Amino acid sequence: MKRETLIWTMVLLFGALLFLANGVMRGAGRAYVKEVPMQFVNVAEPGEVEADWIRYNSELALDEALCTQRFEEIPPELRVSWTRLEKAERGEYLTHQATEGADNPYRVSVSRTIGVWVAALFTLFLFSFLYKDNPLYKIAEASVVGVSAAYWMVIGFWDVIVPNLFGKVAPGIVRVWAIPGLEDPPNYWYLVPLILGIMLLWRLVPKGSWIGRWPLAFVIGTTAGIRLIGFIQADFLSQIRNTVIPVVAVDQAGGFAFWDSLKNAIVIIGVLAGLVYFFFSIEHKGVVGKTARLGIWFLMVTFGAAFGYTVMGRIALFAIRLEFLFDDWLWLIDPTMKRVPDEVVTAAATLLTALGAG
Amino acid sequence: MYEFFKTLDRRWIFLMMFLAVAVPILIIGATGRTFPEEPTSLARAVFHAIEDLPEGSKVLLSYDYDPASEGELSPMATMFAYHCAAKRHRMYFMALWPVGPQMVDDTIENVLKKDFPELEYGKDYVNLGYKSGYEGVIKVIITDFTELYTTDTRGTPWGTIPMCQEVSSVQDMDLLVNVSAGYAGTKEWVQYAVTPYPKLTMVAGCTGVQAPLLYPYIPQQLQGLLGAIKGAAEYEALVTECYGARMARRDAEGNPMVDDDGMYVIRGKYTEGIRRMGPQLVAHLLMILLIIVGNVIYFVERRKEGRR
Amino acid sequence: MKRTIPLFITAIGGFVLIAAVFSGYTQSWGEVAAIWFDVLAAIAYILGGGNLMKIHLKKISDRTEGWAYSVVTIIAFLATLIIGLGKIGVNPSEQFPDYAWSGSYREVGGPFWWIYEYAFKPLTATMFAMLAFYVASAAFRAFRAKNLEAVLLLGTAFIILLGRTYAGVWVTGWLPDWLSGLKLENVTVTIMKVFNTAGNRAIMIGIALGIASTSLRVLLGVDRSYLGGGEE
Amino acid sequence: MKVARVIGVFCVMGAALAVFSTRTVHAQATGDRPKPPWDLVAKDRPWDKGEKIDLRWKLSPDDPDTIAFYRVYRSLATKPAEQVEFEDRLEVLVDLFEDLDVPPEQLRAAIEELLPRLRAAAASEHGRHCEYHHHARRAVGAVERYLAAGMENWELNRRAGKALSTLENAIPLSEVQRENEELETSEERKAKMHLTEPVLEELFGRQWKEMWEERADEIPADVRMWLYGRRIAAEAEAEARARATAAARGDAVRWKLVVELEPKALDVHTGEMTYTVEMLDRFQEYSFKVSAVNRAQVESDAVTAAARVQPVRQIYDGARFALMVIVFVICGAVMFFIQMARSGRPLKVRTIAGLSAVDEAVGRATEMGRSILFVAGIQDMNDIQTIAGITVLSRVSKLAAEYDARVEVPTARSLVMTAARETVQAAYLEAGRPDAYRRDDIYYVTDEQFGFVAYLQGMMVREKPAACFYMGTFFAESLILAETGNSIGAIQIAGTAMPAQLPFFVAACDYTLIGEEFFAASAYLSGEAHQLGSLKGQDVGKLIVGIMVVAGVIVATALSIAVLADHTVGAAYLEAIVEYIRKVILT
Repeated sequence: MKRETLIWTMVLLFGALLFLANGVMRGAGRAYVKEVPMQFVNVAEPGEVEADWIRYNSELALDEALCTQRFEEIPPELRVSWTRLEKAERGEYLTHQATEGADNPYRVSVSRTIGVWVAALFTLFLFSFLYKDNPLYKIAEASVVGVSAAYWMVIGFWDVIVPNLFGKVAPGIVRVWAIPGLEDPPNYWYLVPLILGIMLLWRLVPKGSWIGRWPLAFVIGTTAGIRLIGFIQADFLSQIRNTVIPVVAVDQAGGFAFWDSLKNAIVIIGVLAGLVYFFFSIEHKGVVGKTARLGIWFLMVTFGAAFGYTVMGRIALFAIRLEFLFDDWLWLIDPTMKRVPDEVVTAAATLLTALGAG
Repeated sequence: MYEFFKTLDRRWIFLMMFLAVAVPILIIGATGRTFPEEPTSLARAVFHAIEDLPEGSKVLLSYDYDPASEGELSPMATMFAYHCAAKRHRMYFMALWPVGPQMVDDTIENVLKKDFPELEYGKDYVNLGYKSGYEGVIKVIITDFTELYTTDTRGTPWGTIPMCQEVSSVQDMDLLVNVSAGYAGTKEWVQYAVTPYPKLTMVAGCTGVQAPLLYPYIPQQLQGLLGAIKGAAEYEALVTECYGARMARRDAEGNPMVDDDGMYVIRGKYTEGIRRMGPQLVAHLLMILLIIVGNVIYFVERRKEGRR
Repeated sequence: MKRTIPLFITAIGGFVLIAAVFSGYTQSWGEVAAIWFDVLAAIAYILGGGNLMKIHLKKISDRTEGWAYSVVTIIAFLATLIIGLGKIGVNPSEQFPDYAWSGSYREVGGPFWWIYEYAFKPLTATMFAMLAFYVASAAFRAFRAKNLEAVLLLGTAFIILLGRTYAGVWVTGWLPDWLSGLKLENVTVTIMKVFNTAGNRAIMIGIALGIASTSLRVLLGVDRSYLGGGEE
Repeated sequence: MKVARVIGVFCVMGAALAVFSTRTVHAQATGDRPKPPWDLVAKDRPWDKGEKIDLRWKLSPDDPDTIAFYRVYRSLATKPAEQVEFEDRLEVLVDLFEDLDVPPEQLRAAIEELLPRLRAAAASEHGRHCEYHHHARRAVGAVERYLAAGMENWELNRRAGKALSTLENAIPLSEVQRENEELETSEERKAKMHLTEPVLEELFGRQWKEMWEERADEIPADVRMWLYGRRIAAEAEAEARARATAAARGDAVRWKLVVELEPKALDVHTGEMTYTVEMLDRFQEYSFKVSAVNRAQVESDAVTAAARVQPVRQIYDGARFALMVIVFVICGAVMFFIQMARSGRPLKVRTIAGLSAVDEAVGRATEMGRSILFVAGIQDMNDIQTIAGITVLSRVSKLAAEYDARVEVPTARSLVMTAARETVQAAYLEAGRPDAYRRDDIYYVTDEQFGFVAYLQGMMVREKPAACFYMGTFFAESLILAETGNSIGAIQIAGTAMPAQLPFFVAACDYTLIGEEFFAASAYLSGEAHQLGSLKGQDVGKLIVGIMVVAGVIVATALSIAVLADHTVGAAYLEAIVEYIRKVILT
């Protein structure tokens, strides 16, 4: 093993131990939940086929005789219940622990605690790439590819295929299965995308994969049609409209406004010069060349401005990741006082005071 | 030194960036100290748009963003709600994004329920929820709410909500407040609500990427604009300056806490933007420094080449 | 045949949708086409997902370098897919407590939500956050005053960066009122409202024309590279 | 100032306007009622989507002396008689479903009688009441299923009944009905509040509300039933009262104020005003009236339009006429130049810097024996930029096939993968090397933007492609790609039409095709003369922009000058022209 590698391994190991110790000794990274009982009662009249479920203890339940009973006494076929877990903070947990003891609906969630650690480790793994490519990054990369590909497929299935394909073509099946409220009659126009889809999948079959070009042709044709009109209407015309401004501006009192006039003139010149830059028919020489140059200057100022503005958001994103690591995972800072209600003491503060004292 | 910078491995830059963000976060998190904010005219315009309305005015707050932009926008959303509540305006929350109502609920939970328990749902604030249709929603409710909003998000019929009986369309609102992360958002509100009905006044908060696209609308269509976390921080500074006593942390006796300089110690959830400006400032200065150093190297090099 | 029919479909689809915009009866056709596209794209996931599985299984079976990471990808992929499609651990919806499949697959607290909250979100958000580092290195390396264009680019970025922090306000805060137009925050606004507006407009008009012309080339069959080979 | 004045007068005359005598304004605010406007004509706006009606009226004889503005009213819409009849029958049918003793034949007859109307309600796509039509569709589905099952399935009966009653509840109210309803609910609410709040407080003390919410299960059942009884009684009482008020109000035409309009100088000059009432419902008839209000806020009698008018939807949407002309001109120009190029006329187009670099990049990759990375953006095929990217890919892969270099195309969408495979395969075939085509070099990664970029980042560092092409729609990942590519020393060529991402590509890539250049690239790279013709067509588009902007700016400037010169009538005409340019031509 090279000496450099050895040193880095030691540093990493030491860091990992520190994090672990922080977790074990201070309980850092623990996540809390509040248990909310979800209790439902079927209040349909006897003999009625369709169920009529209402939330036990809701305003509606006041009118129902069944709900005057204790939930546990209601016949099991007429009730359904589960527990919903809501996100909670340690501070709430501690407050309720003090007052309610064993009845405390707040508790530590093991799965979410693991989650916080997983999230934190993934965050660190990805950032480790900035030093250099390494196995930890590769693990995170492999995970993000697998998870995200499947994630979008699941969304595509439940949010697109089920309501917009099955729900339109065979609403009966979807109704008894996944969307009980669906009452739409079948709309067979949606067989078109289904058929196109089957054509697309035809390329999995060895013969006749050329049929897969039809749906592609359809997609590209409709896209071209929609965008052609859309862009001419939205961007082309509206941008010209906004540029129809007077080079002699009038202020609100009806007098001549010099600065506004100047600004308007610059905008008009900028737009026209920018367009000259994009002119393809003429080489950028002579007057055209000079105007095109002016156009580029405008573009460059635009780019600089966009750059400056975007930087801001990017740094904020990074700050948020760090806040997650320092706050939710390591419990080093606690600016919103999630954990200790109305008390300022945090680990970092102790650390800084200790350093100062030292 | 020069040689070091000339062949600078970009990992040193990464390290600098890391420290520039991490150290301020830790220091601010530990000490609770933040940088002062000097609000710009745009943030002041936003503040005054809400502050100068008479008590009990009707304000429509449309929260058009999702969790992905929460970092930049939730401080603004929190502050807007706080400011309106403190001024006793009546708040009509709505959303053009499917997850928007969740953002509204978070704000109601964190701000209104915790710090303004005296406000009553339906009389002082109402959550109208999300309707699909993007700018189509704006086009309809600008003339009639009940075309789309027959109930609020809880299913209460429109006509039975006291504060809803007083409005029939967006035009009845005294102010529009929009927090937006893209399409549909501020631009659509300006295009389909304020432009055709210039009587309406509107202020907005948006992400940094969006801000450049919205500047052309100021001040005719948009009275004020909070751009990214900086805008949020400026607005926070203005509101905390005005309502500091109420927003401050309480000591054991329930009195607002005051720091050494006699300033109120504001609760953490109301200084999110200001806190985040610390790392932001240092990181921006670092960027500026990097640009300068990069150019110095470039010019030195060019001069060397010129001599040769 | 194999090329003519697709060209025909392209042209018909496109021109019909263009014509549809000009009648009150058919203006909603564009939206329907958009929904059809979504359905088609969702069906196409089978191709994409199948391809993903194939590549990684091949890597594993060939024992190519780094095949172990392919195992991670496949496990992550299948686990997410099965949990999500099967609505595993999801409670029924509140309106229909007796329908087991009626709940939302993303129900808060469920396993799919867990994957989203603790794997998908931190992973993607961290990738996004890495931009903070790349922005810095790009600024150092690329923003050099090589010519006037570059000076304008970096000068504007410089002013905006400065103007968006407390430092910028402080640098020019001493300027008297009659020079308030030169205060950094106001300079920022002027740049945004005047130069940025003009530049963006020129770009957007150009893009609209480019899109119109590209669309037309596609519809007329002048540009048919996407259609692949084969006999005419 | 003098100069401006002179120019202003000139402009006005140049605009071919008659000379107008200056008017003297007698501002005498009197308490008398002003004289009403007259000759109000309401006409359906031709060639629209059926939502606008044009009004035109002659100004009050008191104008311009004392009139401040005009008020335009329209009648609140009521329902056509056949719709009312349908709704009544629907109500009967719902009752039949609820009555268990109805013989099936009777039910069937009632259903079949109503079904055509129900289908009609389901079929019409009436934008503003989509919910109603949605429920109508559901009801048709439920009823048809019930009939199809021979009316024997009990559950289907329940569902059909429920769907019908849902539809009944979803019937959109006419404006008159809605106004009545609003009155009713507010009175009902008052009645309820009056009854319950003090009672509750009396029963449970001041904390009744918290108790109600938190400890609902502790409230004894009999108290709850009693409270419920009180509520029902209150509701019934309120309903009766509301019904009485509604009846007392009668059915006279009710008016709604549409707008208050100040007459402009031009209107005063012509003695006539026009206004277009928008957002109307094309299934309703409307009446209109206009009154004048003087400066003392006294309103005149109103003049009512002679006939009731109903907006009609027409096949052709005239509001988009200008758009159609522009589309025709631009498309026509592109087609014209393509045709001209086909006929063999030489076309001159300028060179684009980034494009010559494509050859260089592919060549370098070949020399170094490393691969070429091509990313066609992260959007799907329904984005024109992706399509443009794919056409560039076609040329790049053809070059690569000729040089025998390897092109790797990871995609973020399944459809893009499919299209890219077709394209690359065709390119290899065209280059005469179909055997060298490797299908697996074009593969799908993930739809997720940052998952995709995480993969690309790692892959680029490991495989070190010698040339990277980014051609398509990019968002935040642009800089990650460009910086990583830079760190491995690859030649990078980017092309996108995302204005927000261009700065990053410009800063970090060797060549960037900015916006329109990107779309032009595929035409250039094809090397086919007729494709270049389309670029000339685009230039015609730019000329149109230039002409429109310059013309618009001249008129707008003339308007400002006229305002500065206080030439009211000239300003009025110019304003009308500017409005026309902005609102009609450029919309």
